[in-house]
This record gives sequence, C-alpha cells and structure tokens, in this order.
Amino acid sequence: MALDMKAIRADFPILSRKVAGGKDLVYLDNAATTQKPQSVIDAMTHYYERSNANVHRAVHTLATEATEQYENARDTLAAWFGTTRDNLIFTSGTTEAINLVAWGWARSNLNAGDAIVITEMEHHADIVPWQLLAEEKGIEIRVVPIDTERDILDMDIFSASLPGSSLVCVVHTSNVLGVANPVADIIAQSHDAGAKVLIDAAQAAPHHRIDFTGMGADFVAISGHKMCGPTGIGCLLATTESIEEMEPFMSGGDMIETVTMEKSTFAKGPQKFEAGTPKIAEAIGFAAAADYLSNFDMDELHGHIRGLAMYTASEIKSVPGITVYGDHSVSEGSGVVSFLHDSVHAEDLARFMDAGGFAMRTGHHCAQPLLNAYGVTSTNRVSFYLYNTMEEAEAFVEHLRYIIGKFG
Amino acid sequence: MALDMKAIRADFPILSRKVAGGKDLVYLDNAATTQKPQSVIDAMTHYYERSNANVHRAVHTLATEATEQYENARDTLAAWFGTTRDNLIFTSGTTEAINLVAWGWARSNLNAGDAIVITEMEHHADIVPWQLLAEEKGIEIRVVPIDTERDILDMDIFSASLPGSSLVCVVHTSNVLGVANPVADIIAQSHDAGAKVLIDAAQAAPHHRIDFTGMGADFVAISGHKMCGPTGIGCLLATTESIEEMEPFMSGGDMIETVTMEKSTFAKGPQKFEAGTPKIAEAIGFAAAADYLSNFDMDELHGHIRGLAMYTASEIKSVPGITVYGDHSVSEGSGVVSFLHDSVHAEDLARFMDAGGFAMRTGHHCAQPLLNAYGVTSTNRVSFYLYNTMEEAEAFVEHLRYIIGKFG
Amino acid sequence: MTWPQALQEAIEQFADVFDPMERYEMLFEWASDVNELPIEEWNDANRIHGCQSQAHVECHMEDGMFYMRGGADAQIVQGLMAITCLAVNGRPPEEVVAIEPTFVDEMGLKASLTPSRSNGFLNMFKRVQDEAGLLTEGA
Amino acid sequence: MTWPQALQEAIEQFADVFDPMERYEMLFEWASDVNELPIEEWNDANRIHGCQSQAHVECHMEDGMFYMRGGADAQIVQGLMAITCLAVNGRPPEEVVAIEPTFVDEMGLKASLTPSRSNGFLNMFKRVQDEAGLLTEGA
Ligand SMILES: Cc1ncc(COP(=O)(O)O)c(C=O)c1O
Ligand SMILES: Cc1ncc(COP(=O)(O)O)c(C=O)c1O
Repeated sequence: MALDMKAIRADFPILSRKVAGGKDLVYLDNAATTQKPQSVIDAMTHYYERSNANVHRAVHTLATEATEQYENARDTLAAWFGTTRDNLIFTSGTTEAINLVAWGWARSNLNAGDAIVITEMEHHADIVPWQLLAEEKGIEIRVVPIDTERDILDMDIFSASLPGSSLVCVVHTSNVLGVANPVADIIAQSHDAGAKVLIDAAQAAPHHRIDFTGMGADFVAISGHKMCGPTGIGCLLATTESIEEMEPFMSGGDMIETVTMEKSTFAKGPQKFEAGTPKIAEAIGFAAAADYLSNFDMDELHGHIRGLAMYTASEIKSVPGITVYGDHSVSEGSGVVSFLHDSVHAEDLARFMDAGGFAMRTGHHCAQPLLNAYGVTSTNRVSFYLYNTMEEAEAFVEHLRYIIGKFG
Repeated sequence: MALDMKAIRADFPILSRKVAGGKDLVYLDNAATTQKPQSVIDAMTHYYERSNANVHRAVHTLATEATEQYENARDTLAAWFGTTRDNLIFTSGTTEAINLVAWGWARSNLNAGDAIVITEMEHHADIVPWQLLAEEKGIEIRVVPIDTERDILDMDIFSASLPGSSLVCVVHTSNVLGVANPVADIIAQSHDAGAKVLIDAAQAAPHHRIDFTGMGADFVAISGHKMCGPTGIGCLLATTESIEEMEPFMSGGDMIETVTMEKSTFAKGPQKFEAGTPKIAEAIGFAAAADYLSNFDMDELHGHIRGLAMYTASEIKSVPGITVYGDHSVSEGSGVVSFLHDSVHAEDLARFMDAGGFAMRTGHHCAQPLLNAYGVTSTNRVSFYLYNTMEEAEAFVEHLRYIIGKFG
Repeated sequence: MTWPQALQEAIEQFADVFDPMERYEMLFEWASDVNELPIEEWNDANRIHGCQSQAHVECHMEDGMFYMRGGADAQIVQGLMAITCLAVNGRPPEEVVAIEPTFVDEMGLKASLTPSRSNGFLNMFKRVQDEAGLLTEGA
Repeated sequence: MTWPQALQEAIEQFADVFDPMERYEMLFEWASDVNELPIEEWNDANRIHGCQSQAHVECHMEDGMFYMRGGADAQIVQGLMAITCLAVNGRPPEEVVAIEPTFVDEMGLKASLTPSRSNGFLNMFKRVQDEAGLLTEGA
C-alpha cells in the first residue's frame, strides 16, 4: 500500500509555508530536527488549555489529569521503544541522556585504568562527555576509526579494542553519512568482552522501531524533536540492572524519598534521575509523536525515505564537481545525503538553495572528528523524512544543477 | 488603577474550565505551577507551525527565523531579569539551574574544608545537590535554622555561619510559608565574608521583578513554569566572573569550539553550558511569559495577590481547629497560605475542596526539613496568582468552613 | 465483571450522583458499617507503603473464603477500603486475585484516587491481591 | 540614515526585486567591481573570526577618509563586503563608527546573514567599525 503523501503532508502545518519570496518550503533538514504534526502541537496546546498542573503528589483534578497524561506518556513511549515504564528515564534529549550515563553510571562505576570505546563516527554528544570523564578519572578512551573508503567503522579495530573495556558507546546511525552501524554485532561482541553498551539512537529512532529489549543494549539515548516530537525532551532507555547501578545525577525535588538536613535517601527507578518539575507538556507531546508514527508501518516509511536519499545521492553524484559522502546503496541507515561541490562554497550553496525554497544544512554537523577523517571541515547535507516527496527530491536536484551551472 | 480581572482571566483559557461535575475551576496551586496565558501557548504553537528548525549554524530561512526567535527570547528574558544575554544560561528549570552551580561552579571551585551555608527553609532542589557535593568533596554544610516562632531565618545564626564559608545558598521566598528572606542583607553579609551567593528565586520571580544587576547576587535560579511560562525551561543568571569560573557540566554539541578525538575546547559564555539542541519552543514561550507580565505593574500585581493571601490567612485562622503556618502580615513574600486542620486529614481536605472545584496542594512541598521544623509532615497549601479574584478567595474560605463544619 | 450484590447496589446508587461532594457523603454512608480495622490493630506489618495517608489492611480466610479489613487515617481512603471489602469479601481468593479494580471507576470515584501510580488506592488493592495470592497458595 | 549615492541606488534597485535568487545575482553585479582584497593579501591579522567562511578585511585612510577592502571565499560574503564598501568608503571614520548596518535589511538581504548573532556579517561590520574607531583615534 503506497503512502498517501497528500494526507501525510496535510498533517504538518508548516509544510504549507512559503519562503524565499513565495516559494514552497522544501524542508530537507530533518536530521537536525523534524517538523511536528498537528496532533503533536494539539496535544501540548490541549494540555496547557485544559489540564496544566504540576504532577505527582497532588490530589486536585488538574493535577490528577496532568499526572495521568504525563505517566501515560511514559507508558506509550516505553511500549513504542520496546520496553517498560521502569526502564525509561525522561531527559531533555539525546545529549542529556548520554551525559546521564556518563555522570550517573560511568562516573560511579568506572575508575582509573578502565577503558571506554567510542568511535570516530560519533556526534559530539557522544564524544565530549567521555573526554571530560576520562580526564577527571584517568579512564582510557579507545577510538575506533572509520574506514573512509567504505564509509563504515573499522570492525577489526573495533573488536581489537574490546578486551578490558567497560563501556562501548556507538552511534546507531551517523548524522553525517546516514550509514547505520552493525549494532547487533557491536552489542554482542561488547557483551562477550564484558562491556556495557550505550547506543546513540538520535538518528535511528526516527527511522526504525527501537526494540530496546530485543536489541539488548544497556543504554539507548533518544531525542524527541528528531522524530516529530517537541523540543526539550528525549529519553534514556536503560536496563533495570544498569539503573540500579546508577548514582543520582541531577538532584532536588521528585527524586527523593526523604530529605533531612543531614542526609537524603532517593527514589527508585527512573524517578531517581528525574529531579524537579518534569517536562510535562513535552512528554505528552513526545508520546503524541509516537502515536502519530504508530499510524504507519515504519519499514514502509523508511523505505520511502531511503528511496528519496538514494535517488538524490545517485543523481547529484553525476553533477560535475560534486562529491557525495557515505554509501547510499546499503539499505540500512537514515535519509541523509552529505556532499560538497569543489568550487561553490558550501555556505553559498546553502543560501542559493534557500533562495529556491530548499532548507538544507551546512557545517560540521557536530561531528568534527568524522569530517576530519574525510579531510573536510563542513559538508552540505540534505536529510529526508516521511513528508518529503519524490517531487521535492527531483526539484532539489534540478535547482542544485541550476546553481552549480550558474556559479560553479 | 485597578486590575481588570475580567480581562486578565480571559487571557487564560484554562480558567473557563469546569471541574467536579460542572463547577468553576478555582485554581489555587500556583506555587506548584501557574497557568499559561493564550499568548504563551500561541507563541509556541506559532513557532511549531511557522518557524520550527534547529538553531545556530544553519543558513536556511526557518533556521534563521528559529535562531532569531530563540536568541531574541534570551534578550527579552535578560532584560526582564535586569541583566544581559551574556549572563543568562537557559536550563530546564530552577532545579537544573542549582545543579549547574553545584556541578559546574562549586565542584571545581570548592574543596575539602570549604563550607557552604544553606538554610532549613530551602526547597529540596537547594538542599540535595549540596549534600551530594559535600559528601563527594568533603565540603562542610552549615545549616541556618528557621525561627518557627517568627517564621523567619535566624539571622544571628546566619551571620555566625558566614566566616570561612565560600558559598551561601538561600531561597528568596519560601514555597511553604510565602515568607521572603532579607536577600539584600543576606547578599551584603555574604559578600563581606567573601562568599558567593546563590538565590533560589523560583517563588520570587513570579511576584517581583528580579533585578539581577541591582540585587548583586552571584547566581539566581528561576523556573519558567511558575511565572506563566511553559514546562521544561528556566534559567540561571550568573555574573560574568562566575561564568568564567565555571567548568562544563553537560557536554556535547553547541557548547564546543573544536572537537578532536584527543581533546575539545569550549565555547565562551552561556553557550558553554547549553549542550545539545536547545529548548527552543520553551525559550520562546518563556519570553512570551515575560512579555505578558510586562503588561502589568508588578508591584500592583503583587499587591493584589498578597491581598488575597492575607485575607485568606486571616479568615481561616479563625476557623476552629485550623493552624496557619507563616506570618502573613508582612508585605513581602508570595501568595502562599499553608495550613492544617487538627482532625480533617490533609488529604481528605484537599479532596473535599477539589470536589468543590478548588485546586489546592497537600504534602511536603519538597521542603521536608522546613516542615520537620514545624513538627508536621505535610500541610494544605493554597497559593494565589494574578488571575485569582477576591470572590475566589471568599468562596474558598466559605467551602472550607463548610467542609470543616461537616467533617471536622 | 459481575460484582457482588452489595457492591452492585452501591455502583448503581453512585451512578445517579454527579456532584462529587455528594458522592463522598454517600461513600461514607456505605463505609460506615463495614469491616473496619481498629486502630489498635494497626502495625508495621499490615501497613501499606506508598500512601500519603496511613493505611493498614488485614486479610484472612473464613470458611474457605477471603476476607479483609482496612483502616486509614484519611476518611476517603477508609471509604475506598470499605468499598473494596464489598468487592472482595466472601469470595474465593482465586477470584480476588483476578478482580480488576474498575468498580472505583464505575462509581465515579476515580478522581479520588491518588494520581501517582505508585501511590494510594492501587497500592492498597495490589496488596490485597498479593495477600489473596498467598492465601491461595496456602490452600 | 542617508546613504552615499551609490548605496542609495543599490538599495532602490534591490527594492524592486522579490526573488532572492535574482537578488543574489544583483548582489554579485554590484560586487563585481568594488574594492576586493586579493587573496594574496589575506593573512591572520586581517582575518575576521567567527565566520563560517573565510573572510578578511583591510582598512586604511586616504585623504582623511576611511576606506576598506574585503575578501572572502564565499561569494555572498564577498558581495556583502562590497556593499559595505559602498556604505563606508570615502567617509570620515567618525561617521563609519556611527553607521547602523540597516542597509542590508533595506536591500532585503537579511535572510542572507548568518543567523547566529555571534557570526557572519555583523562580526564583519563590527570589525570594520572597530578599525574605523582606531583610525579615528589615530587622527
Ligand atoms: C522555592 C523553590 N525552589 C525550587 C523549586 C524547583 O523548581 P523546578 O521544579 O521548577 O525545578 C521550587 C518549585 O517547586 C520552589 O518552590
Ligand atoms: C547522532 C546524534 N547524536 C546526538 C545528537 C544530539 O541530540 P540532541 O541535540 O537532541 O541532544 C544528534 C543530533 O544532533 C545526533 O544526530
């Protein structure tokens, strides 16, 4: 059954926007953040207009409704991500989720002499926290390089890095190359070596059902805003064992059991890591996003998105002067195409495309080490999502050809 | 000029809600969270429907608009709080703001033997982070008790606690008693003793203009949701000197200058502490809340709110069996009235009031040590805000009398 | 689910009441004469944890059937316990274990439950079912 | 603010153009023959920091008036520098210091500025004004 693109696009109010002096918006910056369907916006508006109250511990009607909606959101998301409410900790996004693992788990469970394995493909969010921790605690960081010929991690070096390591942190799908890593293999090998695994699923969760239980990772970090949800929310999925091993990170209200001026004791489970007034409207909006995506067969969606990326990659590869980064022939991955032209400056190109109504991103994509490996400091990047159409991809390619023809 | 209550109430869609089988909602849980005016809800909806994009570093139209709106929000809020954009760090709320000071400043600037002064009046958010830090680093915590006869901090013990201390953390206005502390004096004395000062302004910012520069504190923590703003956002105001002394807390994208696999360098100013995709819609909504409040004379608003609290406190004091906590004759403070009845269980009372349409809170209000000082484990609490009317206060008192008469 | 006669009557009577204050008063009427656990019998072992109020429950078998008594310092919790007695008392413990606590919904008392899932009525009900489970095994 | 003749003409010409692609082409026409800083003269000292692209600016006095030349690897930045030359060149440095860079707005080119405040055109403009300030003091 083909996707009803007209109906899908009608779900996203922003897509009817005009830009660049009246042109249709063609939004191709989805790896940075996705647009929000009306149902997600409405869920939050409805909460604020009908049920807004602080959650937990209160008995009045609004507080009851707000608590129920907030905790139902946790259930919805836990189910969507293949786990239970006791394994889902709300965070402000992937970045905070990874920091929570670094500060809450690694900091109290790893010591000088321990080793953490990360890769050259990581987003800064999965590099910098480990560097800071390593510096503080004398932990060794082992870096798995990317094989820039084949656009994949060097799995031999990966395997060789494992012995004696305690934690392996790998991005599921690169936000620059759109390439997915062999996470099943990575998790299995890491566990065999006795290491825990953190998967950065910021780019994977929008494209695939994350089955946390089936996947077998110890930690998975996710952002809501990259999968039709609001800004300011995300989650860390963590096994019960790992949660039990974690020490408090942020502290304050809602995460305690008792507080005296001498000593405090802490709540159990996810609550222990959710200090202060929660991101209530955001959690409700995030769950509405999962509900929205649940209308679709994710494999079908992903097929559609990949089709656009593969088409675009193969078309623009043939434009003189253009280099495309990443191998788009593989069926995994996301809807990202990174490229550069050899004479039109990346920033000019982005502005010229913007002048045609095409929103694309330019820069280091918070992955400087990966770009360094390819010998560049920035790329142009288009990234597709469910509401993008083949017509948009074609128009993009056409305008790009025109620009290169004119200014190249 | 009297406040136009009808117009104010019309600004808040939720206030027309019916609860408890058709009764008007009387929302008296404002110290937990306030309701949101239409303009705040609309600002976020508008952002999502028109300009949603990830901010910074991008050149397309939506990203330009989103960045401008997000950074304008910072300007608006900085101006509202009497400071500049370089002194305002966005956080998810007061809790995260205090944790940021604990982890980002205190952790790298204080050592074993240093002392932190806190008070018995603090919210858990301003107790637990210091306990965790103290335990880790061997820092001494000095507790200033509350004088429960006069419902104020024991300022003699406060002064005596200062010598040799490095940081003083005090709540501006208690969320349980509604009492405001003499912050000017506290800041002056602390600075004289060579200590920095953190003010928890979660309950003060909704009621008074916070003039960060004039106030002279080193750090001020604020939540958006308690002052008409959305959930999931707040800020830390910090002096330039303090910001320069801070080490990164959360790390990842957006807070770096350069990242290599060996080492990273960091952005300067607030950005250094704002890792990852920001709370974009939330910041825009928070600024809309400041814009909304700027329609009013805050002193006039506060006078109105205090009037309701003072009326309520004095009326219910005369109900047999009721004890009111906190001195409501003083003109400072917020709109909070905490009380207990000697035979109707606090939770029953809250439900009975809810059955009349009155939303009030019951519990320890995340201030267990303060309640301990009064020898109780929970209180009933009503808290007023700008949209509450004298009719509501009167109806509350009347329903309370009825309940006590019936079940007391 | 079909409820015991007495509970069924209560549910029907509640169904006609729309004002929550009236509902509470009706709850207290129904509660007044059922199976209260006197305060002398409250102890740490029969205390239900995770409630804002103090609540205690005692369960036992009589003639092969399950019976509970409940006591709480909050009147509404006490009332809900009494209604729960109507639902479970005099049944085989295997049945008690399988009951869904939807009667509270049907009586329009849901708003009276403590909102946090980890608290209040559901904790109490789960405790009752756990005890019924133990008594089943014992049988 | 009244602009120099040439800039005023440019602003008027831009005002009639609604398509941003056309506006860029017009920008490049205006830019093509003004005050470019050749790549050989780019160095660390005249580099403008905080731009995504490489940008360099050189300022000097001629007959008591301020003059700048600019060079960038991105064409649009180069174009904006050329327009800036129209705005500032041949003026007394005291005037340059006081100019508000609103001409970019008036030309409808605002969308072409890098969005982050800490970047791009405003950095460049501030650098030009800083240099003008130094040259004032020197005078
Ligand atoms: C005095 C005080 N401090 C801190 C907080 C914590 O604020 P938040 O939960 O918004 O982080 C609150 C709110 O409950 C408060 O009243
Ligand atoms: C692979 C990857 N990891 C982490 C992040 C950080 O996510 P967030 O900014 O939502 O915290 C991103 C998004 O930019 C990403 O693409």
